[in-house]
Amino acid sequence: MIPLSWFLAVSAILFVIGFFGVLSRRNAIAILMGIELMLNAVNINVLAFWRYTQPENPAGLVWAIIVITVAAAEAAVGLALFIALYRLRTTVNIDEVDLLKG
Amino acid sequence: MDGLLFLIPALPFLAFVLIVLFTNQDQKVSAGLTIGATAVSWLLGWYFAFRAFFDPHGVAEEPIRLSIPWFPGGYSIFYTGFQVDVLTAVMLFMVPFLCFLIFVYSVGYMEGDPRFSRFFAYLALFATGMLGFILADNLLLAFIFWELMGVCSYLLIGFWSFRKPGETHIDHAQVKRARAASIKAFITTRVGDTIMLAGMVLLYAMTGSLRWSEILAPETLEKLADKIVSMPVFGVAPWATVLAILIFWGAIGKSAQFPLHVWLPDAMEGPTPVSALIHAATMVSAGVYLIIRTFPLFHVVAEGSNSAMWFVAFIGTFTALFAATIGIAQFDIKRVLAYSTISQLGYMFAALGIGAYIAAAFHLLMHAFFKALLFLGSGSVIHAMHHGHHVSHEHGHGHEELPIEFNPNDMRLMGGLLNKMPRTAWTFIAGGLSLSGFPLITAGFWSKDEILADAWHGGHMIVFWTLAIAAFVTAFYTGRQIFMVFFGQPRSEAAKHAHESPNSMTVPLVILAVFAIAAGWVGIPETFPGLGAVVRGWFQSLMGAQLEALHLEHETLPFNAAPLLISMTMAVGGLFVAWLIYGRKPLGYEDPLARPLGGLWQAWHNKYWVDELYQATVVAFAKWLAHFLYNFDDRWVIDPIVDGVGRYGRRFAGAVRRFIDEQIIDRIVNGTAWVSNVLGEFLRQIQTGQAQNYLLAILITVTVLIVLGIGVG
Amino acid sequence: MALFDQWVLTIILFWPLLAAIIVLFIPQDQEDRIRRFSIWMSMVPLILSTLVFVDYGVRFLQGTGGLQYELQVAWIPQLGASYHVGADGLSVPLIFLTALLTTLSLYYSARTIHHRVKEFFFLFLLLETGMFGVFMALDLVLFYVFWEVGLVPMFFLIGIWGHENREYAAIKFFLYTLVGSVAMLLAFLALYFVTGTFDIVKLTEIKPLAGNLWLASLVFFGIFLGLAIKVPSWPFHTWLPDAHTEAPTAGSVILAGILLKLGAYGFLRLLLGILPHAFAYWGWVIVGLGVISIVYGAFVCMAQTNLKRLIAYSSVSHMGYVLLGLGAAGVALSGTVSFFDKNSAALAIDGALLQMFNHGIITGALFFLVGILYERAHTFDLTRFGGLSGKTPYYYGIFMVAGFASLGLPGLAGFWAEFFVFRGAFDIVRIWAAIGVIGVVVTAAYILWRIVQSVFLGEFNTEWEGKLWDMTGFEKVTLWPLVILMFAIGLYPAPLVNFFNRAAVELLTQAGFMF
Amino acid sequence: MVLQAIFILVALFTIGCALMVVLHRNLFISALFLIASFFGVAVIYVLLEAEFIAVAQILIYIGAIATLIVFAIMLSRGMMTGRTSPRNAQALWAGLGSVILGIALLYVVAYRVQWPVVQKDVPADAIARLGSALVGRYVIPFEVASVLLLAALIGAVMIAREKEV
Repeated sequence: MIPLSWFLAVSAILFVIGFFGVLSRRNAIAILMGIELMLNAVNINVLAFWRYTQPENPAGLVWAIIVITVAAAEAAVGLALFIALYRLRTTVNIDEVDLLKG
Repeated sequence: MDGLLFLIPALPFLAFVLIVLFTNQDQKVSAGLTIGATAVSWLLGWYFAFRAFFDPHGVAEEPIRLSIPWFPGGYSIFYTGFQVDVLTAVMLFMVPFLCFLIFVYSVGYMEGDPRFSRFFAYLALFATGMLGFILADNLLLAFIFWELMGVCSYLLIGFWSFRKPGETHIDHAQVKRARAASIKAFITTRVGDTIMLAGMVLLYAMTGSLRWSEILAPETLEKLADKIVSMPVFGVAPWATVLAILIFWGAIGKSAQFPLHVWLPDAMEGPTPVSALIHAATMVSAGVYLIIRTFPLFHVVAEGSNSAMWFVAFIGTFTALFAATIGIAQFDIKRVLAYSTISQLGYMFAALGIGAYIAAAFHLLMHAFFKALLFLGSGSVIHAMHHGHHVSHEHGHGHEELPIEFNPNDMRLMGGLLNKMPRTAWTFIAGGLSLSGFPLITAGFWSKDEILADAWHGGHMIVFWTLAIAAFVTAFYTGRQIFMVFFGQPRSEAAKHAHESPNSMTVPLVILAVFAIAAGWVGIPETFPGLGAVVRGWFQSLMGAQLEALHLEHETLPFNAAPLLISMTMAVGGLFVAWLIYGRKPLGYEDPLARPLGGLWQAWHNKYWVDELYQATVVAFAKWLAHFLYNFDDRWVIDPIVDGVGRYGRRFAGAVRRFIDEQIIDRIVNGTAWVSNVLGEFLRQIQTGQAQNYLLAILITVTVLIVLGIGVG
Repeated sequence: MALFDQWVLTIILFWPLLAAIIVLFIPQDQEDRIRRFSIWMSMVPLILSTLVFVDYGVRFLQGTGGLQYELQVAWIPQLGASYHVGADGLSVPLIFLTALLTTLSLYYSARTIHHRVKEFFFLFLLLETGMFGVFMALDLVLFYVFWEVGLVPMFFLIGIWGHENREYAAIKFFLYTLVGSVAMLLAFLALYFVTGTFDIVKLTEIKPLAGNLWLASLVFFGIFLGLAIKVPSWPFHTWLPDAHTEAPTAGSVILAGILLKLGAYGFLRLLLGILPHAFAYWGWVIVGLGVISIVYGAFVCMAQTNLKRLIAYSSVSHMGYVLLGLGAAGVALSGTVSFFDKNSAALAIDGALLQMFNHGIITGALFFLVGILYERAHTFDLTRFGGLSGKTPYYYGIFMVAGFASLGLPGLAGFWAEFFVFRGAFDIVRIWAAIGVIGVVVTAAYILWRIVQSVFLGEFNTEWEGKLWDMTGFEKVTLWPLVILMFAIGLYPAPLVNFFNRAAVELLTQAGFMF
Repeated sequence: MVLQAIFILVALFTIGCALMVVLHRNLFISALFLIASFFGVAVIYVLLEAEFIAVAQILIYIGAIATLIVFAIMLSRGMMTGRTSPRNAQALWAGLGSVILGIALLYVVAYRVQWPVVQKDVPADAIARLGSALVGRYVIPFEVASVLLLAALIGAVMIAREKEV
């Protein structure tokens, strides 16, 4: 049997990689991709714990499904935003978008 | 009825409160309240006084008492209250009665003053102080009333100090003098009082009580006399002596004895002559009363250089002569009386110092009557001079050329007033004779003679001869005053136009004149040839009861012609010399003695320059010290050190992290505005609008937290 | 009744904090509402503390003394620190004084503070909680927290609403007291490491470090420094004149009236209570500093031309009496001098406590009075006034009462403190007390010479013609309670002395003094 | 053993692909690696015996999201060319922080926690249970998620469409 911690380790590494992508990329779509990676990492975690603690309880699965759903929604909205942004400012480089600067 | 004791001081106090709070606008009601309250106090006071007179031994042994617990101290409880014994009764006979007369007199005298009501409020407060003081059954309560009198004296002396010049008959210089005098009086007496406070707390510490009955009990006194204290500078002495001298300093201040006498003559700046009267005739006798009251404490170590008695005798004797000589060279009618007061109080202390308890009390009482009379008389004269001045102005005699500035108090401008105002004149002369101790008929003679006889009998020859000379001087300046004021020719228009004062002022004069002459007869010694058999030394036996209660022996002096004759000679001789110099021929504006006496006259006239001396030493030193310490504090040492530490600390910190210093510390100083500014600046800098920056911050924070969590857990 | 016992102090303590928080939610522009709300809210602790005062008095008469109204709730169990409050004869009058002066200050400030009203009232209410806390805390951590809570609002009160040189004064005040409190905190920690508890009641029973004089002295002086700066004792006093001169009127009132008392209170609660041996050993230091403060402060007053600064220095002098009384008790405790009356030690402490209370009333009133003058003339310069007694008789009258009370006139409150202090001190430390007595004379001199003569007597300066009006209604309302208290205590001090005396006797007995 | 070996391989594959996603300059290639990475994750799901989720992963992530991303990339031309650096100024710090965080997390996962693992099998009717749970106990989250999805779709359309001027 594969130890639980292996899954957690993979999940952690994926999460960190995704997070690094989010932090370091300039392109908005690349950032979105980083986020997707992080969400996957989370899902691995959720499912791993479901499997190794309460496999008879479907709650873990429900969680995973909801995460996937939300990811989809987020991707849709995010990409729509990027397109709108691109149309408006002909860039999707996120460090050029600083309207919130104080 | 004993429970009503507290009403005697409480009623005038009530009047004071009512006037200040409610009736300030209504002069008649205010005066009525004060006089009414005092009248009731007077009647009550006489009720208790006569109870004591009719049963002196009973009351002396078991005083009439009223006592309540006051406050706790450690495991003891301090009781306070009022009591009447024979000594109190004697004072109670005199004080409220005199107060009443003075207050009635004031109605006429203060008429038309814009602060009439306030004046009566102060008078009522004064009556409270004096009555409470004599009734108090412990030193602490007495001290409170004692200081209350001090405040009243401050208020009354300075009563005209903030008047606009010209508003009434007060001129500019007088306003200034009044202001200085009131503060001087308070602070000078405060010096004495503070020393007395020290004595009082020590006494309290050593005896555990301040009640007369307990601190003056023989066993307590024995204890105090046996305990020895060694002090730096002063050496070794029994505690009783130290305490007595400390307490005596309070009396020195209050009764204006040398060296704290300087305030009393200046106190004459108060509304003439009412406050002066209060200061001179009644209040200052509080000091004498206090020493009479605590006499056993002085007397317990009676012999040797360790005794407080010789100190009292020395101060008293010295002051008696010292002040009398100054009195010779004064022109202000009230100042002469002020110095005579100081001198006469010196007599009383001298008497106490040689152990003549009864004589001191007797002289205290007699002095109060005749000095009150003299002050009221002088007030009447000043009143008349003042009116005369006005009248002469109205009649077009205003361009009078005088070699000296007009001052209604100045005796050089009077003269010949006997015909203008006979009632005032004759009563004043009666008082004057009593003050000089004119033989046989006047009260002053009997009381002064008693002191001299005691001194002679006790073998205190230095005291005797000094007092005898002082008696001569007293008679001399009194005669000088009488001749300058009432005889000869008027030396100014004002004196020419002067006329008799209203009845409300002269009636008290007449009543007091009767007392000034006749009151002394109660104290004719039993051994006096002829008269003694009639009176049988009533006063002496009365006070004798008190002495017995205090377990002090008292003896009836055998008759001795020598001191009697010396005393008579001095009195008559003084008056005669005064007539020779001042009464025989018309006077000019310069004193006939000024030229022949030269420097001595200058010394007397300038009061031996004591004021100037104090100004140059004590006051100047205090001011210098104050400035020195302030500079030490603020400019030279302490604050510069603090600032320096701060500055160098800051510089040090600045060298290390100037940025933080400027960005943070300075902004803290500027308060919240800056803090929010700084915060805003900071937030602005980190708020880049870049979500990625924020996320990085989150990453770092989380990382740090986790790493820390690993480290800790 | 049990409910009252347990919770009344907590309610008094946190009510102002609650009010302060609510003030934050009132819109800034509704200044009148903020003012009215704050004043009414501050009435609650005042009423409650009056109730406590009366209730404690009743208990006193019934014979129960000591700590009452105790409440102990675990707070930081890991440290052994708890929320432990209580009040005894020492603190009940001071709590009442705090509530009274705060309400009066708020009432007075409502008419005189016109900018940043919201912040002012917020800080003031916060300050009140801090002061209450110090007087109630029976736990060192709690004590320290409230000690600091009292510091910060005062810093802002001086720094924002002060006069010309406010920033310098504020930072000086802050740094000075901060240095002191850091030293104090270290000493607290030392106590904790020795005993393992922060609880003052327990520490008082344990009396730690009794055998180790060296360490005890170190701890003693750590706490001493914090307290002496706050009192302030010479030579740690120089923040006071600046802070007072620059602070707004109400700030000065609270500073002089309450904050200085925190230090003196600490002397009794902490030093005498917890470290009686060191306190006794070093009692003469306290006596010496006290006497120097008395005389020195009084003389420096004579050299002042700034009215407010003068009164500030007079505080140094007057707080010297407190130190003299406390130190004398310490010397008595040490048993190295012989004295006549066992009650002297208790009387000295009574005097010190009375002086704390009375100085709060009297100097509070004086600062109000100076503030009233400043409102009209916008200067503190003594030399520019004169002859006010004729122009503003009411003001003159009240000022004279306060002034006479300040110089210790019998019949007014100030006298009793002096009397008791000297009654105790003269029996125990005679020479020092004799030097201290000089201060009494000088006090009379500066009150009359410097203040009364320059401001009230003499000639009226025409510069002020028509600009100086007599006291108005709200100013009278502010001052009358204080004046009434001066008279009431002056004539019949027993209610206060009863409390103080019981507390003093208890403290001394606990410290091992044999009556 | 076999499972473990497979797991290691899949994990390495997934991680490698993920790294390429965040590191590669060319956005389009990044997107392709993302798809590969999603596959790896799906396999891991299978290894966790969550077949249903694995299927959902492939359908939704690869079928929908990845396609969407590729479309978006292609819609905004010129982005793939990489004429500027794909990384921003803070990349170095982010990398450093990420590495430290990763190490810390791995440390925690490996050494610091005793996970309460139970040896149980997944019940045979897991998917049936899931279905009934979705319409039973968890119906409200489920419905909320659907509403969210609907709203997101409508919103995306609204945002992305050209403004009629």
